[in-house]
Amino acid sequence: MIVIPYVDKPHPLTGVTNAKFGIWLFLASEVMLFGALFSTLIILRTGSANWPLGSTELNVPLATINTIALITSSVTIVLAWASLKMQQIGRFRVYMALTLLLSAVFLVIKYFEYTHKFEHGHFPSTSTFFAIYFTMTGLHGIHIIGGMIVNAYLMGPGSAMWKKNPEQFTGRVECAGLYWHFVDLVWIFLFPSFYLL
Amino acid sequence: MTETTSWMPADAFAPRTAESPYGWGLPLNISTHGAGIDQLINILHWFCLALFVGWGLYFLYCLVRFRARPGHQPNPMLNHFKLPTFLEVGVAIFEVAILVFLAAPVWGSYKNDFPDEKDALVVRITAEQFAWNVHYPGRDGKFGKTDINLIDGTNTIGLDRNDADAKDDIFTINNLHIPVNKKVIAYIHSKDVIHSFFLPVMRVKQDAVPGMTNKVWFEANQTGSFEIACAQLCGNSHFRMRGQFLVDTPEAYQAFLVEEEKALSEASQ
Amino acid sequence: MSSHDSHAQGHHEMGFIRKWVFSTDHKVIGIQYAVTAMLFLLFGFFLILMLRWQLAHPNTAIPIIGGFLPESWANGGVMTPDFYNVIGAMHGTIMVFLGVVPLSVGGFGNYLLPIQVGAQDMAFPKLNMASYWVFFIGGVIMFASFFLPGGPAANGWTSYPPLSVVAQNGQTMWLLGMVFLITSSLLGSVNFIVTGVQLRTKGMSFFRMPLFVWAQLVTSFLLLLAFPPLEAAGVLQLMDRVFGSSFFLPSGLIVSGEKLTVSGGGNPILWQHLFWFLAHPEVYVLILPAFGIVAEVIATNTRKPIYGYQTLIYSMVFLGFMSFFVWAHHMFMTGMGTNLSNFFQATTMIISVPSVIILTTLLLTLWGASIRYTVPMLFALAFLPMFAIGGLTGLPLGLAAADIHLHDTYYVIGHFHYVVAPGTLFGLFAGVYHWFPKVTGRKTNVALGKLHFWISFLAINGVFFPMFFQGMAGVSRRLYDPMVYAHVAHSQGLTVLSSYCSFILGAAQFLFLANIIYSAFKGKKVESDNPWESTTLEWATATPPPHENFPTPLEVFRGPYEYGLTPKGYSPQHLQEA
Amino acid sequence: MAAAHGHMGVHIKAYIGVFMALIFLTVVTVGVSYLHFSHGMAIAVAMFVATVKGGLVAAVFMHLNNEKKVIYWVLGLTAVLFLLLISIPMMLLCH
Repeated sequence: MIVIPYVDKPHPLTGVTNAKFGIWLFLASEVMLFGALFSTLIILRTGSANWPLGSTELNVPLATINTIALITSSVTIVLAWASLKMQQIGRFRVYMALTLLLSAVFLVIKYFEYTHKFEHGHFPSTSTFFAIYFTMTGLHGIHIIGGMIVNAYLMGPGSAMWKKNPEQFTGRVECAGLYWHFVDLVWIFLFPSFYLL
Repeated sequence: MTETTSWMPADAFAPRTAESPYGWGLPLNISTHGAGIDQLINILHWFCLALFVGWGLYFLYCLVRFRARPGHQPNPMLNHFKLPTFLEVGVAIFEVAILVFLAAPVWGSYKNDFPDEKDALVVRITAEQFAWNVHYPGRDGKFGKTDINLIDGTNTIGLDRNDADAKDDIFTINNLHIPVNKKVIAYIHSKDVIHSFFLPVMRVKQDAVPGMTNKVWFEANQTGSFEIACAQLCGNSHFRMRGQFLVDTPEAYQAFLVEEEKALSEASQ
Repeated sequence: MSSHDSHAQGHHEMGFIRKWVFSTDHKVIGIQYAVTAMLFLLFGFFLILMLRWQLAHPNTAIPIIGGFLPESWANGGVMTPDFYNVIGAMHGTIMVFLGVVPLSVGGFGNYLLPIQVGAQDMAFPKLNMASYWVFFIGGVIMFASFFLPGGPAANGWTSYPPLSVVAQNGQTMWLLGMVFLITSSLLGSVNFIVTGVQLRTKGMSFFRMPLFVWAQLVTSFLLLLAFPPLEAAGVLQLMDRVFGSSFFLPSGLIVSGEKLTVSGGGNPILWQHLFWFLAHPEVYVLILPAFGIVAEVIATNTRKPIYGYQTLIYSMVFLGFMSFFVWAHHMFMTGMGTNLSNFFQATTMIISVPSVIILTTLLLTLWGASIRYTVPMLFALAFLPMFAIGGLTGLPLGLAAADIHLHDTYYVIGHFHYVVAPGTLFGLFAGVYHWFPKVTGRKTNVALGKLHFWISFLAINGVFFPMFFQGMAGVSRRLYDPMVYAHVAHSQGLTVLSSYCSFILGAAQFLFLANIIYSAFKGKKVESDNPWESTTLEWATATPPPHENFPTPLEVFRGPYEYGLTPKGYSPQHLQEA
Repeated sequence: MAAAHGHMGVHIKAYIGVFMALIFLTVVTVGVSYLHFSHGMAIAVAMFVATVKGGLVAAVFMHLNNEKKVIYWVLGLTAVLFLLLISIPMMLLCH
């Protein structure tokens, strides 16, 4: 049968496990994806004559709550990983549940923001400002949903691996954490670009 | 032009003249800046041919001398003559020289040495799906205002005729007249999708991009009747966007202006 | 056996579905990629043969199949301009994204990379299977777009807006298909890099890896970092087409008479930047695996080590890195100023240096060799002069001054087809003939192989060499009826020559198909595990390699191409004594 | 186990500290936006604060403060290409 090395132990020379190296490579491609969208935002903004001030079109207080929610979820997932390092599976489940709850809050706020805009007749076709706003925050939202699915799996059925191979499971949670921090990092730049400038 | 020429027409490699400007390979060049481009293309092709033949001979020699045959052993330690490194350095230096001393200046003059608008013929070329609209300023040398709401079947560039400057503006479709030995500045714009204004005999090509206006200049040094082509896929009739490009003697150009003005005054009655 | 094994299933008790359809074995996935890619290559090739007929005999019915095509494609058997543009767009898309890349990276890379580094499988087998099936969905979407109401995309494989946004055709399906194909390439490249770096067997240092593995690693970095910007641009164009945003639509557009009711403010040149930011690294993704395969085949059949092994590696890495800095040489005519275009002319000159070095080192490998003219070697040897023509004709296009006349003409089509057709495809043919004995345990028919080579070699030059003359004459590309322009009609003789050579080239490929299909089941059995007496690790496995490649992990003792240094003539990497 | 606790205890303090910093910086950047600086200054300040927040998340949460060389090489290459990608608007402007 197939034996794939360095699934849970780091490689002696590179010092990283396969999964960690893989997730960093994936995040590198995500950096390029959002990089292209940010450069589109820059060119649309500098090219357009009447780019609205973010705070006039968008609800800044609501978005601030969203930012704090996402930052908090970033902390809870790293604490979830830390509790695994301290062999406390119970505390891990609590923190992971908190992470999922906070990301759900984020999505709900996003839902209200979107429906509020649709009622006011602001659609992607209204102006390039709303077009890039909906595209970037929408794609970011899809990444949040993707992360929630993975986190939910790791909290639920995935944690069965904890008994069989704790190191590999901790590695998986770490990778899910890295992805989640990246999604939070993208929002940290999205928030001022749209709402505050 | 629909009769199928014989497999290899007589003028395939014949010297290019105004009567038969086209064939296999570079067409006639009647533009002042075209000579530099043709020279660059020819030098590059002779350079590539020399490299290809040089390495080709080495290649064939190796295929014969080092083919596997009884009694022949591979000899990895066989020393290499030191030609390659000298050759590579030479090629690299030649490339840099071509770029700096020939390609960049020709490109620089094509893009930057715009003549003064006062002593040049200025035209506006607006590309649209499947035609070239040419707008001349007329005798007063000033372009009339255009308004996109006025655009309809005949007035395809929305020229506002009751604007003072627009009175004498001449507007033709698929028909560009320029006097010989006079610099021309063309402002190229598009109404719908990306086209590319291409004059093969003038070595001129400039994308017509909607939303921005590109400027290009050229000067013809020979008269004749040639073609405007579209070089960028712009829809299902991209192949039909053929325009007439006529380089007239000064008298013929004046005749063209007079004739257009007469048609204009009749139309305005 | 450090870790607790989570792959308990042996090879034998899996059913057909588990073993062949949803398999996580990199060799099976490699074969799945290769077969799907070859089918798409045939389909793309068949499309362009119809187009060549229209070019050679404008407005005459396509023989045999003209009558069967629907009215919107060919009324009375004569191809319509819309269908002509469909073929133009889909030929490019299918050959690049569904044919050559899946065959060279998905097929060869998946099959050989783990074995050549001594691993038992890819680092993430399930991810590898997912990457094939996401590619498969992308392929199905592209293929299905032919039968959907709007038909497939018809705006060139580059789909420049505003044409691609305002066009009433299957561009939306094209974008959806592209999103799947790009995601598949991303998943695949993560797998390749992690396997290549982490799973190398004992003794396999970076500078003992075969050049094929190096080429696949550099290619994977290009796929990983260059594809996402096109995915972003694809999403933007999807928003433009489906939700009416105007990222790429400037204000004040008048399409077929009416003002376009969009918010405007977009910039069509932004798409070109994002598209070519991917597309130039993409064309190096097309050529790098071919370098790897040709290097392997040349080393094996010249019976001597590759000349300048490390130079080749540094050149390939530098080529990969520089490929990100040259994209705007496709856009000299969009009205960019001299300082921007001078920068890109300079980087294009710089990037021609590693290509020349790679070609030179491969040519110098022939010096002092003992060349065996096997079928793979014929293709690998033909690759060298053909890639030379492809590379050299890139020079005039890279210099903006000459590009004025040559941009978007048949010169460009001749240039990139010389690099891709007699270049990459001949490299892939060499690879198929070279590793066929290891993959199937049977030999291909040599006579049929050589016949396929010579006809393809002559025909392919007949198709593409005349295009340089047409390009110099200013014949623009994507012209439905070549008789409209006088400067195009004059070289109609060349068009006819190209077309008939392409028909011959098409016929020659049936020799290849017959050879492959026949030999796979009825070819002569291979008598040894190392029929070419090669040194790299894939020849150290049984034939065909078992599920776990190496029952006992191998150790590597020397570089990959130690030929002609010992009386035996070659010293495989995994044997202790030379 | 105790050693693991002690070692992790230090980490957890760092995470809570960064958490506080991020919350504080969010409040700062929102507060600054209500002051309506000049256009250029507003962008500079907002981006500076965002970069600091991003740097904190990357360094502490994502453990980039002491990561392995192979990850730094990948991220270094990505950073170079990211800057190239962000320079596209500048190319379009000086078109």
